[in-house]
Amino acid sequence: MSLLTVDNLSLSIGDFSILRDVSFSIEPGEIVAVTGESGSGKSMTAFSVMQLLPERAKSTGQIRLEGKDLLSLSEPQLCAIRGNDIGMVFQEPMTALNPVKTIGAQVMETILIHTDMTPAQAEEQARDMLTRVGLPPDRFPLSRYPHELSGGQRQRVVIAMAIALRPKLLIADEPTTALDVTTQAQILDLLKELVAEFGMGLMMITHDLAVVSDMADRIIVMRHGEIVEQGETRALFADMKHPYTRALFEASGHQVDLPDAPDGPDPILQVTNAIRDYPLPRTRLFAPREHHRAVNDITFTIHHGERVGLVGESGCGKSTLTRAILGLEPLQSGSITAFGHTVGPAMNPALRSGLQVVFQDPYGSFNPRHKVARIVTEPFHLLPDPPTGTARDTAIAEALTAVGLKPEDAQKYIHEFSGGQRQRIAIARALIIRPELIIFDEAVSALDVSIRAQILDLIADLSRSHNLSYLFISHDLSVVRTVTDRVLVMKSGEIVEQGDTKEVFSNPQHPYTQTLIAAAPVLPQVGKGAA
Amino acid sequence: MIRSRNLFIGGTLCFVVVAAALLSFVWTPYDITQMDIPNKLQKPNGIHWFGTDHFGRDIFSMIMIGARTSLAVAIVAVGIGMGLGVPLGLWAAANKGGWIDEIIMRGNDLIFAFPSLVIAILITAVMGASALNAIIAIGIFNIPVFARLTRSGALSLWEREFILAARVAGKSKPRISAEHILPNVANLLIVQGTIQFSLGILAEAGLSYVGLGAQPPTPSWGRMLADAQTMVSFAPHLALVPGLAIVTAVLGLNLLGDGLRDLLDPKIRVVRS
Amino acid sequence: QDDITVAMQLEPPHLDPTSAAAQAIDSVVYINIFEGLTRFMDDGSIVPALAKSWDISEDGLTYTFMLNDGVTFHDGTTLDAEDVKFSLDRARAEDSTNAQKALFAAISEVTVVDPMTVKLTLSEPNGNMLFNLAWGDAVIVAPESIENIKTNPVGTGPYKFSNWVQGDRIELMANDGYWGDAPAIKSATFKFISDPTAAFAAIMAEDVDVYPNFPAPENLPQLEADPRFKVLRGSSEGETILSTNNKMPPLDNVKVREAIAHAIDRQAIIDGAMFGLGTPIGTHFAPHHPDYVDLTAISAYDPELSKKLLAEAGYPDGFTTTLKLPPPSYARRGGEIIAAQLRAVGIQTEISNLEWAQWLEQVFRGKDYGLTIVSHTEPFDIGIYARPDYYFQYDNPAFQDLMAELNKTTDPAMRSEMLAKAQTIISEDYVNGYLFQLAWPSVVRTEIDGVWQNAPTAAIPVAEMSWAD
Amino acid sequence: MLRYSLKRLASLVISLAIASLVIFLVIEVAPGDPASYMLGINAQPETVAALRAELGLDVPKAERYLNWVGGMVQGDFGTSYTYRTPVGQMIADRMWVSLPLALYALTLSTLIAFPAGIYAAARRGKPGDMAVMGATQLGVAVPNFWFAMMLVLVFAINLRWFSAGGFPGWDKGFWLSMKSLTLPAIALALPQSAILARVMRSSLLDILSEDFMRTARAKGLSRRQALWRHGLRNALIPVLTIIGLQFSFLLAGGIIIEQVFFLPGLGRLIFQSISARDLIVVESVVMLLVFSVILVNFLVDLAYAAVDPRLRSRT
Ligand SMILES: Nc1ncnc2c1ncn2[C@@H]1O[C@H](COP(=O)(O)OP(=O)(O)OP(=O)(O)O)[C@@H](O)[C@H]1O
Ligand SMILES: Nc1ncnc2c1ncn2[C@@H]1O[C@H](COP(=O)(O)OP(=O)(O)OP(=O)(O)O)[C@@H](O)[C@H]1O
Ligand SMILES: [Mg+2]
Ligand SMILES: [Mg+2]
Ligand code: NI
Repeated sequence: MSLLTVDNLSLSIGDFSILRDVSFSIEPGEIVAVTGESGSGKSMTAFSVMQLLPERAKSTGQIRLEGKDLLSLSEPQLCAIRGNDIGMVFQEPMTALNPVKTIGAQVMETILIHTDMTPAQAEEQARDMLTRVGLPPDRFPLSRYPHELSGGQRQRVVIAMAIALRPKLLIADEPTTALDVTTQAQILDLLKELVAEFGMGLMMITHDLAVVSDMADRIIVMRHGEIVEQGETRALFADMKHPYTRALFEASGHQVDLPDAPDGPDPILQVTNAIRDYPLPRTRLFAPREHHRAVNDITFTIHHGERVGLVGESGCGKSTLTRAILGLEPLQSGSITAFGHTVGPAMNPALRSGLQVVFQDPYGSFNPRHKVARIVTEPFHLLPDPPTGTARDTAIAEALTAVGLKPEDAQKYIHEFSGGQRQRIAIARALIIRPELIIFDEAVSALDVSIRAQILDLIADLSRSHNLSYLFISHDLSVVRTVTDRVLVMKSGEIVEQGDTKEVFSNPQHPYTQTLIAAAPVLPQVGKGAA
Repeated sequence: MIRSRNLFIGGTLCFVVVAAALLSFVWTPYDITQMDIPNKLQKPNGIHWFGTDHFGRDIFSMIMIGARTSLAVAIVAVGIGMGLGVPLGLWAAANKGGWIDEIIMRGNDLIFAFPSLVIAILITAVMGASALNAIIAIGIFNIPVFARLTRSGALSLWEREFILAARVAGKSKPRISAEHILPNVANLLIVQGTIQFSLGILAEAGLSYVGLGAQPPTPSWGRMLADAQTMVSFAPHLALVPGLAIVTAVLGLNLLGDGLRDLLDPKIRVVRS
Repeated sequence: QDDITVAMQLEPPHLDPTSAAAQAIDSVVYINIFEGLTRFMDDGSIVPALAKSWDISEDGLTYTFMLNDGVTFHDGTTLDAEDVKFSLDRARAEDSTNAQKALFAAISEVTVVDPMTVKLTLSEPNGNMLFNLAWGDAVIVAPESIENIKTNPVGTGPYKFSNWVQGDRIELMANDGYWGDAPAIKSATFKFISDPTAAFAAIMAEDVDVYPNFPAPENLPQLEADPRFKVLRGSSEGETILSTNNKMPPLDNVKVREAIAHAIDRQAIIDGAMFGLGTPIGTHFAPHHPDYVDLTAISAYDPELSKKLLAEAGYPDGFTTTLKLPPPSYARRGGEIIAAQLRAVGIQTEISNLEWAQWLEQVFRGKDYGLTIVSHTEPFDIGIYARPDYYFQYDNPAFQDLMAELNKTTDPAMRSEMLAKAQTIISEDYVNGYLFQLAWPSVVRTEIDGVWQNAPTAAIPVAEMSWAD
Repeated sequence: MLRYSLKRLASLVISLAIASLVIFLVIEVAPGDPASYMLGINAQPETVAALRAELGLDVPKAERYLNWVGGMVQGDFGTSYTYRTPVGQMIADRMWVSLPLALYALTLSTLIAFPAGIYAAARRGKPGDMAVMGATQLGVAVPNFWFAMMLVLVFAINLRWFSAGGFPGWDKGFWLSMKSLTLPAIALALPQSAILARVMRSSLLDILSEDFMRTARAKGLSRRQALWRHGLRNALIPVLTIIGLQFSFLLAGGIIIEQVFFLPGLGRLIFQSISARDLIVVESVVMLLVFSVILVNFLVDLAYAAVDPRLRSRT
C-alpha cells in the first residue's frame, strides 16, 4: 500500500477551478518533487493533502493516507493527523514562526499536542530534534526567539517542528526559495538525510528544476491545475514526453546568444575605492552613531560595450552599489565616474541620462496610476528639450517595439500586463533616452523560467542592436553565466574575485566563489540532448 | 455585498445630513431667529415635526442649520489637519532620518501627548469661545494624525522601485512627492479623512456642549444638547433629536469611510481613538 | 432627624468671608459659623447679633456697641471688645484684602471702651452703618485663628466647621457652647452641585434636603407637583439688568438707550429665560424694599416707538454692538432673547459668552463692551450709579450729589424721598436696561421648616431650620 | 530591555520639559486675573493689588515658571490661588475619583471589547459578526456625554436604580462609591469598547492570515487552539496601543462625564480652576494629565516589549 495516494483530486474555490483530476502517489522513503510554474497549483495540492484549504474551497476525489480517506475525516480526526502523521515545511522561514514564542516552545508544542509526554520529556525530544537539524542547544538554546536566528536557521526550526514526531509524510512547499544558494544546499541535504534516516515520504514542491534533479526519485510536472507529466527522475529527464515539460526544461537551462563584445577600450564607468556606510540607530541617546558598511572599498571598471555581471548572496551590498552608481546616494569615500564625470546626488541631468536601470520587481516598478506612455517617458525629464507631440509618440512606439510590445500598448494601464510584459516595459523605460549603460538589478529573478528566458533573449538582442553596455546583477549564477562577458563576485560589501565569466566559472580562485559555484544546483546534462 | 451595503447606508445618511445643511441656506420650515416663547417646549407634532425648544424655536429648522455648523467646523478642521499634516508627512518621509523628520515626528508625538479635549478646552478658554477657535483647537489635533499617516504611507512608497525609477529620471524629491507619492496615499487620506471628519463632528459637539463651540444665535447640535440638559426629564425630545442627529452624521461618515476603504483598498488601516 | 443636607451651586474657594467676594463663602459661614455685630433677617431687616444693643450719637458720628455676655469662639476663647476692634481694623487696614472694603470707609477709629463695649468713630455721618456691619464681610473673627481662617474657620456661631471634602461637600456640626438658643439641626452638610441637571437629579434622588436658589427654574413645576417637596419662590437682592456702556457710541446717546429699553419685552425674557420666575423692574432697586418705586412704565415694551427713537437718534437702520454674557443661565438665555428682540428693531448684537474671570477683565475692568447682562446681587447698591468710573460709565453730577446727600442723611422719611428721586433719575436716563429682580427659588423637603424664602444676603442659616416630625 | 527602557525614559523627560513650557505659555496668556475674580466687582484696585502681592502674582513670569517647574521636580505643585491649599493635595484628592473611574471604565471596556472582538473575528462574515460590528458602528458614533444624559434619564430619574451623580467618598464604603461610579464608567466605557472591539477583531483577522498561523494548524492545532495559543498574544500589540490611548483619553475625557455626574474629579477641578483663573491649578492638572499620557505610552511601550520579544533586543 502506498503511503499517500491522490486520486482524481479536483478543487475549486468559488467559481474558479484550481485543480483538475490530479492523481499521484508517494511511497515510504520516496522523494517526489512537484514542479511547474507559478500558479500551476502546486501549493493547493499540498494544502489539499493537509486539508488546510481556504474556506470556500470544495474538493472531490480521494486523498488516502495509508488507506484512510482524508476527505471523509472529521476536523478533530484531521487535527490528530496533522503534525503527527503529516508534517509540513513552508516557503517563508521569516514568517512561518510565531515571533512571540521561543523556538523551544514551538517545537515542543507539536509534541505536546499529539502525545501525553510531560513537558520535561517533550523538551528533551525537542532538544534532540533541534540537534538533529543542526541547531545544538548548547549553541542555540531553546529560549531563543525566531528573530534571533538567520533565515536558514529558522527554516531548520520549522523542519524540526515538522519532523518532531517522525511523521510518515513530510510536505515541503518551496522550502528553500527564500534562502541563499549555500544555505539552500544545506537545507536540501538535511531533508535528504532525514528521509533516509526516518524512512519518511517527502513531497517536495519547487519551481526550480535544477533543485529537484539530483534529489527527487520521481518528478511531477504541473500546469494550469493539471499534472502534465510524471515519472521517475532519470527516465523523465531522458525522455520528456510532454512539450510543456520540454519547454520548461529548456527554459531553465536557457543559453542566450550573446554577441561578441566590441573591443572598445574606453571606460564608461569607473568605480574607485567606493565606500558606502549606513548609519545604525543610536544605541543610547547621545551615543556616537555606529555605521554599517554596506559597500567596502570597491574598485572596478566597465568599458564601452562591455557586459558585466555582479553576483553575491542576498544582503551583500549589490543594490547599495547600484544606488551609488546611479547617483541616488552619496559615497562616504572613494569615487564613481561615468563618461569622465563624477557621479553623485548632485549630478547633472545630461550625465544621468547616460545611466538607466531596470529593477527586480515587475509589480512595484511602476506607479499604478499612470499609463504606459507616461511611465516610459518619465526619463525625458532629463532632456533639456524633451520631444513633444508626434516626436514623443514616435519615441514611445520605437521603445515599445524594441522590447517586443505594440505601440498601442502605450495607452494601457500597468495592471493590464503580465509580469513578463511589465519587465519589458521597464526595459523600454530605460531604453527610451538611449543610455550607454543600463543596470539590471535582479531584473529576471522574479520571473518564471520561460518568461525569464524570453527576457534574457531580449537583453542579448538589445545589446546587439543598441550596442549596449550593462551591469547585470543577480544571485543566480546560471543566468549571469550566459549574459555577461565579465563577472564580479561580491561578498559582505567587498569584491572578492573578478574576471572573464567563463574563466571564473570554470576555475574559481577565491574560496567563496568556489563554495558558491559548488552549491548552485545544476541541471543534469542528460536532458540537454533531448531538448 | 457587505461593501456596497456600508457604502450605501453611509452614503445615504451623509447625503441626508449634507442635503439638510445645504437646504438650510435657502429654506428652513421656520425662522429660528424669531423667538416664540408662548409656544415653547412643544412635543413633536404636525406643525413642528421635531417640536420646539425652550424659546419656542422650531427644532427641525435648528437641526438643519446645526448640521451646517457641525459640517463646517469639521470640514475646516479636517482641512487644517490635511493642509498642514500631509505636506509635513510628505516632507518627513522624503527626508527620512534627517533632522527635519526628527523634529516633525517629535513635534507630532508631543501634540499626541496632550490630552486633546483638555487642550481644546484650554485653547478656547484662552482665546475665547467661538466656532473659529473650536475649529483651530480641533484642527491642531488633526495635524499629527495626517502627518503620521502620510509619512508612514509615503515611507513604504519611497522604498518602492517606481520611486527609484523616478529618481533615476532625475526628478526632485518635492516633485516626486507631488507626482508619485501623494496620489498613491490619496486613498489612505480619503478614508482617514472621513474618520477624522466624524471625530471632528463629535469634538465640535463636545466643545459646544461645554459652551466652547459656536456661539448663539448660531445653532449647534452640541449646544442644543447642553440647553436641553435640564429639560430632559419633562421634554426628552429636546435631547433625543440633536443626539440622534449627531449619531446619524457620525455613523454615516464612519460607514462611508469603511465602504470607501473596502472599495479603494482593503488593506488600508484607519486610526481611531 | 437632626441632620440636613443643603445643596449650593458653587463651592466656596475658602472659608474666610472677610477676604473674598464669593457668595458661596457667606452661604456656608454667615450666621452659621461667623456672626457680626448686627445681622440680616429673612425680610432684609437688621437686628442685633453679637451686639445686644447700641447707641448712636446725635451727630451720627459715634456708634457705641454693647456686646452680648458669655459669647465664646469655637476654640473656647471669649469674645470681647478687643476682638471686635481687631476684626474691624483688619478689614479697614491698608493691606486688607476685604472685597467690600468700601463698607468701612466711613469709620475713622475703633476704640475699646471696656471689654464688653466698643466705640466706632465715623469721619462723616453714614445712614447705612448698621446695615454695613451686618454684611458677611464684617463678621467678627478670632485674632488667634487668622492664620488658618481659610481652611479652619473659628467663629462664634451655632455651628463649628468639621470637614471639607474638596469638590464635593463641607460638613458643619452644632456648637455645644453656643451663646444663643441651641439649634434643632445638629449636623449640616453643604453639597456643591453646580450643574442644573445634576441639581434636579440630586433633588429627585433625595440626595439633598434643601436647595436654596435652585439653578433650574424649568424644573420647578415638576418639583412643585411632587408631594415630597415644596418650592419657595422668594426674591433675591439681584437686580438683573442689561448693563450698557454709557460712553460707547452710539450707546452714549440717551435716545438710543431709550430705544433699547422700549425694544425689550421683560415678560418674554422672564418666561423664556427664567420660566416665569422673577419680578419686572423699571429701575435699579429691589421691589421688596419699602422705598421701591414701580417705574416699569417708563420703559414699557413698544418696538414701534423704539424704531422711531432710533430713527430720531440717527440710526434708522439700526446699528451693531456687542453683547457679552457671563456664565449664569439668566444671562446666557436672556441674552439670546434680548438679541432676538433687539434684532426686531434693527439692532444687531454680536454675542460672546465669557467666563467670569474674562467678564471681569474685559467688561467690568476693561469696559470693553456695548451691552452685557448681569445681576447685581449686593443689597441696596444704587450707589454704584454715583461712580463715574464704574463699568456703566454713567456720569451724572446731579445724581452723585444726591447720593452724597443721602449718605449723610439718617432721617427715614427724607431718605425715602431721596431714594425715590434717585430711582427715577436713572430710570429716565435709561442708564441700563432694567429687566427683572432675580428670584430666589428654593426647593425644600416638605417636612423641613425655617428655610429663608428671600435672600437679603447670600445666607443659608441652618440654625433656623428644623424637621417637622 | 533595560537599555530600551532607559532610552524611552530619556525621551519621556524631554517631552515633559517641553510640555511644561508649552502649558505655561498657553495658560499665562489667558486673559483674566485670579485676584480680581476672587474679590468680585465691588473690590477696590488697591485691595486687588494687595491680594496679587499676597498670591505672588506680581513676580515676573520667567521666575514663576522656574519656581513652578522647580517645585514640581521636588513634588511640590505650589499653592492654589483660590483655595489656598497645596495643589498637590487637591490633585491627590481628585485623583482618587478620576483614577478609579478611568480604571473602572477601562476594565469595563476591555471586558466588553475582548469577547466581542474575538467572537466577531471567529465568526467573520457570519450574522454574529455582522451584529457585533453593527453595534460597534453605533457605539463609535454615540457621543459619550449624550449617552451619559440618556443613562441618567433612564436609570437615575426614571428607574432610580442609581443616584444621578455625586460621590460619597471612599470612607463611606467601597461598594457605595463603586455604585456611584458605575453609570459614569458605563457612559465612558461603552463608546470606547466599540472602538476596542473593532481593533481587536481586525487585528485578530490580520493575525489569522499570517503564515505562522498556518504553521500552527499544520502542527495539528484546531482553529480555536491556534487562535488562543498563537493568535491572541500577537493580536494584542495593536490592541495595547489603543488601550494606552484610551486610558489617557478616559482620564482626561472624563472631564465632561464628571460634569454630567458632578463627580469631584480632576475634570471638574480643571473647569473650576479655569473659570476662577486659578492658573497654577490648571497648569498642574494639565501637566499631570500630559504626564500620565506620556507615562502610559511609556508603559505601553514596555508592555509591547513584554509581549513582543523582537522589541526587547532592539537597541
Ligand atoms: N485563497 C485562494 N482563493 C482563490 N484562489 C486561490 C487562493 N489561493 C490560490 N489560489 C489560486 O489557485 C491557483 C493555484 O495556486 P497555488 O498557490 O497552488 O500555485 P503554486 O503552484 O503554488 O504557485 P507558486 O509557485 O507561485 O507558489 C492560482 O491560480 C491561485 O491564484
Ligand atoms: N537604507 C538602509 N539603511 C541601513 N542599512 C541598509 C539600508 N539598505 C540596505 N542596508 C543594508 O546594507 C546591506 C546591503 O544591502 P543591499 O540591499 O545592497 O543588499 P543586496 O546585495 O542588494 O541584497 P539582495 O540580494 O537581498 O537584494 C544589507 O545588510 C542591508 O541590511
Ligand atoms: Mg506555492
Ligand atoms: Mg538587492
Ligand atoms: Ni442689588
